[in-house]
Amino acid sequence: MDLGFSEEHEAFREEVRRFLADGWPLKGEEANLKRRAQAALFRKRAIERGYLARAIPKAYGGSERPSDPLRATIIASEFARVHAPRDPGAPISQLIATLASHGTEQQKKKFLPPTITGEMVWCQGYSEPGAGSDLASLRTKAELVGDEWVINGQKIWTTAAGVAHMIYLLCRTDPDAPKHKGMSYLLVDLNQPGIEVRPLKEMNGDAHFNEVFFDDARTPADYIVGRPGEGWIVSRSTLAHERNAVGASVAVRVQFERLVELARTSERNGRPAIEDPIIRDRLAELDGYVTSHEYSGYRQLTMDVRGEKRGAIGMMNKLVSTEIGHRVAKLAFDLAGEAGLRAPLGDRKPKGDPDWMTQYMMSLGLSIAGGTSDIQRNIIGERGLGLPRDFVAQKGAR
Amino acid sequence: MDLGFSEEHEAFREEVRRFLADGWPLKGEEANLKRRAQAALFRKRAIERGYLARAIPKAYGGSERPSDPLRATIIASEFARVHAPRDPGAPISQLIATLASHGTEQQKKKFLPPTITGEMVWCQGYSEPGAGSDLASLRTKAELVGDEWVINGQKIWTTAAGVAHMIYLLCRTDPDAPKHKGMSYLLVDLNQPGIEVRPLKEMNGDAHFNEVFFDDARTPADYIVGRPGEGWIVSRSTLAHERNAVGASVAVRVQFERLVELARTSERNGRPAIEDPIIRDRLAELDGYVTSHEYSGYRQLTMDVRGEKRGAIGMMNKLVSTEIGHRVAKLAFDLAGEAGLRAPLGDRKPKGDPDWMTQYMMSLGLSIAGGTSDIQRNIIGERGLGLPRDFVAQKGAR
Amino acid sequence: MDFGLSEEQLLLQQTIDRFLEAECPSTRLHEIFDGDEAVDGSLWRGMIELGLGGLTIPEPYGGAGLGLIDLALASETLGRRAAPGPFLGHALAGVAIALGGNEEQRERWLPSLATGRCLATVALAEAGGRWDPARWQARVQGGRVTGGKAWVPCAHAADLLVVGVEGGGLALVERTAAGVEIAAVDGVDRTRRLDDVTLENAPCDVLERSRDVGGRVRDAGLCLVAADAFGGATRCIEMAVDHANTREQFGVTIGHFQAIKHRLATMSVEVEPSRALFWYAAHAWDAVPEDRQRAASLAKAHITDRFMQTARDAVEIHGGMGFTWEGDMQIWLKRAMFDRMFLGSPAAHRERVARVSGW
Amino acid sequence: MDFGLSEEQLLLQQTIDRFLEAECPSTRLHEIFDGDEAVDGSLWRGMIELGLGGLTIPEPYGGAGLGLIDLALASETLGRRAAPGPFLGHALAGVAIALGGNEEQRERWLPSLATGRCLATVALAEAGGRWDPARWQARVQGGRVTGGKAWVPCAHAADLLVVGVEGGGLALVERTAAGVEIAAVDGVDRTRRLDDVTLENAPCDVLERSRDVGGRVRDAGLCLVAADAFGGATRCIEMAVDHANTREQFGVTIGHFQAIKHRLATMSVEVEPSRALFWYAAHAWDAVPEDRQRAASLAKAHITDRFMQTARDAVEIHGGMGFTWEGDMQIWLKRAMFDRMFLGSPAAHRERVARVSGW
Repeated sequence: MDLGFSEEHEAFREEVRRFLADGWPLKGEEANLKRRAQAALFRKRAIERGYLARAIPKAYGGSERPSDPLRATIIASEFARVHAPRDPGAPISQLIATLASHGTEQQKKKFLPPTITGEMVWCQGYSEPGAGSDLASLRTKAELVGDEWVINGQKIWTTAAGVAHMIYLLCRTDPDAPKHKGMSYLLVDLNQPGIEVRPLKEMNGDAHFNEVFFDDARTPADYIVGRPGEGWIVSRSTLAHERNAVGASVAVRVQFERLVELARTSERNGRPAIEDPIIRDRLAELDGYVTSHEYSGYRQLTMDVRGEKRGAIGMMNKLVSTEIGHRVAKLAFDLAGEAGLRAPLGDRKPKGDPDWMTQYMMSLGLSIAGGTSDIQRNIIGERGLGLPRDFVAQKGAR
Repeated sequence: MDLGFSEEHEAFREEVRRFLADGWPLKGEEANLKRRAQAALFRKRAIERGYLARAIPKAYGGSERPSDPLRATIIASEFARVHAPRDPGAPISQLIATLASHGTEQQKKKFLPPTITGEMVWCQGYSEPGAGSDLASLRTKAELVGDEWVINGQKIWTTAAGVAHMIYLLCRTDPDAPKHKGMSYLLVDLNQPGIEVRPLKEMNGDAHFNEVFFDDARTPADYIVGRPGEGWIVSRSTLAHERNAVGASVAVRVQFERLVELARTSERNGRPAIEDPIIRDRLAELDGYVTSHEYSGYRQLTMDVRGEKRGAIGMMNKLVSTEIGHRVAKLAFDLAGEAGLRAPLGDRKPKGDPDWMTQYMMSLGLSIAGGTSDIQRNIIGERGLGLPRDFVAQKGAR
Repeated sequence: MDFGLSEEQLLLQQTIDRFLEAECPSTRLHEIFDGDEAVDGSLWRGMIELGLGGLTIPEPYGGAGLGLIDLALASETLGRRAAPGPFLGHALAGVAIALGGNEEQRERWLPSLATGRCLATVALAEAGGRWDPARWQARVQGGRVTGGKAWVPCAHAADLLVVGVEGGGLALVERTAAGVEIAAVDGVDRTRRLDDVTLENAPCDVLERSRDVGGRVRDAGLCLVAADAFGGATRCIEMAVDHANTREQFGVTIGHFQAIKHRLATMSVEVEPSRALFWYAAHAWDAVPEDRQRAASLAKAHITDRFMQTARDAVEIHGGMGFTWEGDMQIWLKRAMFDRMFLGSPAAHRERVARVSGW
Repeated sequence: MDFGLSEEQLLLQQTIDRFLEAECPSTRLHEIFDGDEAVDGSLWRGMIELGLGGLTIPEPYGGAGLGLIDLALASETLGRRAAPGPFLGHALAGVAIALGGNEEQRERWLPSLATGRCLATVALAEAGGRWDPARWQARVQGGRVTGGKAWVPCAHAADLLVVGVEGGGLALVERTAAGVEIAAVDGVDRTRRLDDVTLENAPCDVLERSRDVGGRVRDAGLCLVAADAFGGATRCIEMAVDHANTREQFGVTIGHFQAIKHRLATMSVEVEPSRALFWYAAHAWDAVPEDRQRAASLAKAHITDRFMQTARDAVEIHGGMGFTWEGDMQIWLKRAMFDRMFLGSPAAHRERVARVSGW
């Protein structure tokens, strides 16, 4: 066992650091560009050096590097350290992976390069009102009329729809096919009269999500990824690309350290809260979960490096993070004490400090977003532990 | 609202107290009788006074008094105070209720009087290996051969089978009928060659339970309660008679007070554990549950007095007690500290002191005995909250 | 032995519930929640007409002369409907004056509290978590009070403040008096707005008729908050059950899933028995003085913890929409956050339970 | 960066697991559990033949010269199979002598520990919860030790005791020496018998080669107990899954019920990530000295708590039979009780985590 990096990888880290020292933030004239343009410019340079878009062929704007989870980890942590732009995250990463695996030559040429650099921004149209975790029951329809798909329906929980140029969506193109088989994966320009975007305010006052309404919205016939009816398969292949166990577990550690800091600076019974035996006990209990998750990340990274399958542990990360998020939020809420009666929302939020009230409310959103925790438990029970499928789920899959 | 008793009831309490002061424990010659004979003698006198067997007609040895939950509560608490014998508890109380509602005139005359006084002891043959909470799937068979039922099969989790004279059991008399409909309720003498009783040792070293094996065991044709095939209904009617909300919640309070005492006498970090902030917090948290349950008992007693239906709260008592039992046991285990490494079992158990180790282990048994907590939650969800039945349960009920 | 509600008590709850169902349905509730006004005039007038201004005010002063149990039952129903407005502070002010006021003070204020002509509130806490009367520092000298009071419900809209002062006493201060400054707090629960109050030599009138009046009013507040939390929690369960019986996933209503069903059953088992706990706490305030403190703190700690968890569970069962501003769940979640912290945290009250139990 | 097991480590675990599957199936395990002997000779000899006597003993002394991580992996597998016997004390004694012994002491004892000719154990704790080396009171004077030691694994059967002494040091005492008295404890976990040891001027030989040897050996013990608990917990889940896939209720295997399925999933999510925690704790003992204490206490507290809860859950899933003496579950439940309390409670270790983290 060795938690350090090899000389070769340490040398690589040095190289990345030198690149970043020169390259980010941009200097001189370039520093006056708009934020998105700066990021795109920087990403182009990073791709040239082989630091970003590593899984994408050069022909489509990527840097086409052999898979190396350790180099990827080093890049991720060094870029994060200086807050440099990285590969676009979810949900755009899902589109990139889908296009790379299932796109036509033309689609890849047209969409991948600007998407990879972040010049072209996408949002994801999966969820619908009335179809939360059950994507197979989507109702948004698309019909091929002449050389265009005509789209009608509604999507919900669409992040970034306010700033995106394009939306990729799952919609029903064959109403007669069985549930999973009648869906297609379409790419649609958001900027058209048939589309309306309405922000959806969350309980904490933020509006990360939107509703997107399609009223005879249109997109060219060849803006479909995969064949008609393959949308379900195409969309599922996307999700496998999200893995980054170490990144996520490091984020959990950072969150925990902030919580410890909160305990140092909060008071309980007139003393620093961190001296309170109950708080110490709860912090140490939480540290057990956080440290488990942290080293579980390194274990999974090692599995990736060795090319081993992750097995059950790979299915647990989301639920583990969610549960830790709940615990952190609850303890933070208790530490906040009477400050929990206040709720500075939107503009009135204090800058800089971690916003524990939002954190507390967001920790609820965590178990809901992208498949509830109950569904995660089903997956772990069935695929991880080999228990039989629910009757209900069997019924649903008919 | 009034938590006291009326003058009339306080007078009744005085009367009961005077009876007990004279009547229990037995004096003189009578004190030399065997334990069971003493109890029977005492019960006969208490029945004459109308303190026991109140729901049973005088013709069958009962005292036939109008239902009065307050008098019943006073009797229960005064008898408990001096440890006087009370009406036989579960599972015998279930048999008494069943006989009273469904027995033939002959059965009532023959069995009720000695059962009520405790001269005749019964055990219950419901559970079987392979049929825990799912009584409808019982496999023990009885066949009418001439004027006798011939019984073959096995029962398990039978308490007191070692000391009982008789067993009442559910068994399958019509193998072709649908699950719930092919069962009958039989009364069987335990003392016969066709029956073998084997004690079943529990993890704490006690043996409250037994396995009972039937190998061509016999009982007269008319020792059936209800008609053949009605066993399921007959047995279910039994369970409704178990209610005594106040008694159970008072028991929980007593258990909690013993826990507080344990916290006073245990040490943590060289100080009395009750001074430890974590212990204080956990005790007070538990007190919230205990006090809720305690007054919930008075609330239900009031509903009984008023002749109101208890509704959902009436379905919760068992689960609430079980959950509190778990919490008490866990805290006791933590208070016991390293003493938890010891396990004096059987004869080696210390007398007198509450045996927290057994308590800890028994708290597990609580959720299992007589329908697991999961089944309780189904009942509360379906009958209490109006949620739909499970597909699985629907399948099972076919 | 009669630990149940009377016909009158059930009728009181029904009347309030029907009034709120009609006058404050979800749409109206959201309007008030999102609006700028701390007190919605017409809704509050309606409540006053129901008699909510003077339930515990003695009959000679125009009230109904009922007990704290009745006030708590009203509070439960208001909590159930997440009723916005100044009820909590106003009711506690009435309790305080009836308890601690001399004849003159009672005659001057109680009738107008009962009719709602005067809106009152209580200013108990001080900054830094000083909810406990023993820790109040506002000082009275020569009929004037100086000090800062925190988390005062609807002080902005109130005419009269009942202010906690050094030594655990209470004093009356008119809001428009010289030396009274009020600053709105950006509170999480917009159904019960809070203000900070600064008193600088403000004229005041001390309530001195009864011993430990601050402590008793605080305990009454604990009972009312516990009752509110119980009402809110039961309503969360109802809403979650409704949702589970309506929302479909995988072709069936989600109540078919045992995970959902058991979660709802567990929520119900956590909450329903505690109805007897807030009843007992309020009853003890009325009639079992030796158990008043323990019962009040126990009910407040236990039930507001249950409400918080129940509201979180209900949000999760509601899925994404439970998490939005336009959904109803957020309002109950924020009521839970208020109930949990207002008048002191569950942990603080558990420690008080330990102390008064002699542990 | 390689945070995974080597081929050799996997082979070690496989070998032990197969040996125990063959030599200590459920029937045999129950016999030993119910029997009078603290050490089953043939089973222990088998383990010694697998090399379990000297995994961490340096090669020059006849051991395999492996790290604590390897010993912990062995401990995990033994815990998985609830293996009865003196492994824990013997292994820690080997660690102690290798760490703290001078050349003479090592030469005298290590080879015979490795071959099993000498059975050793550690006597760390003292009565009254004194598991912490700083609180040990047994006193060494003129080559003799006096004091009481509690909870000593298999002292009765051992030849050599490694005794914790005042100041956090360790000293060797032969079991047959004058002044050594041993009294069996009626322990809950009959797979790992415990004794009380009284030393009255017993001749001893202090281990002085290394600083803080008592503390380091205790931390090694925490890692081994955590590993044992992890193995036990994973096995409980396997047994419960097997049961859920076999046992029928209402016409289907009970694994069809979402309540059972989710409970098993939750058990697994609670336990599986902590595999990395005990790996890290053992690895830190070997290679990250600055994090040794925190990691050891964290792993012990976290994983033994998980084991306790998992064993309880598994008992409940097994229904009535899980609750009997003849069932297997009781043995794992009692192992969980041992692991949780032996070397100090989870709460004590969480407080230590807080302290060494500088909170």
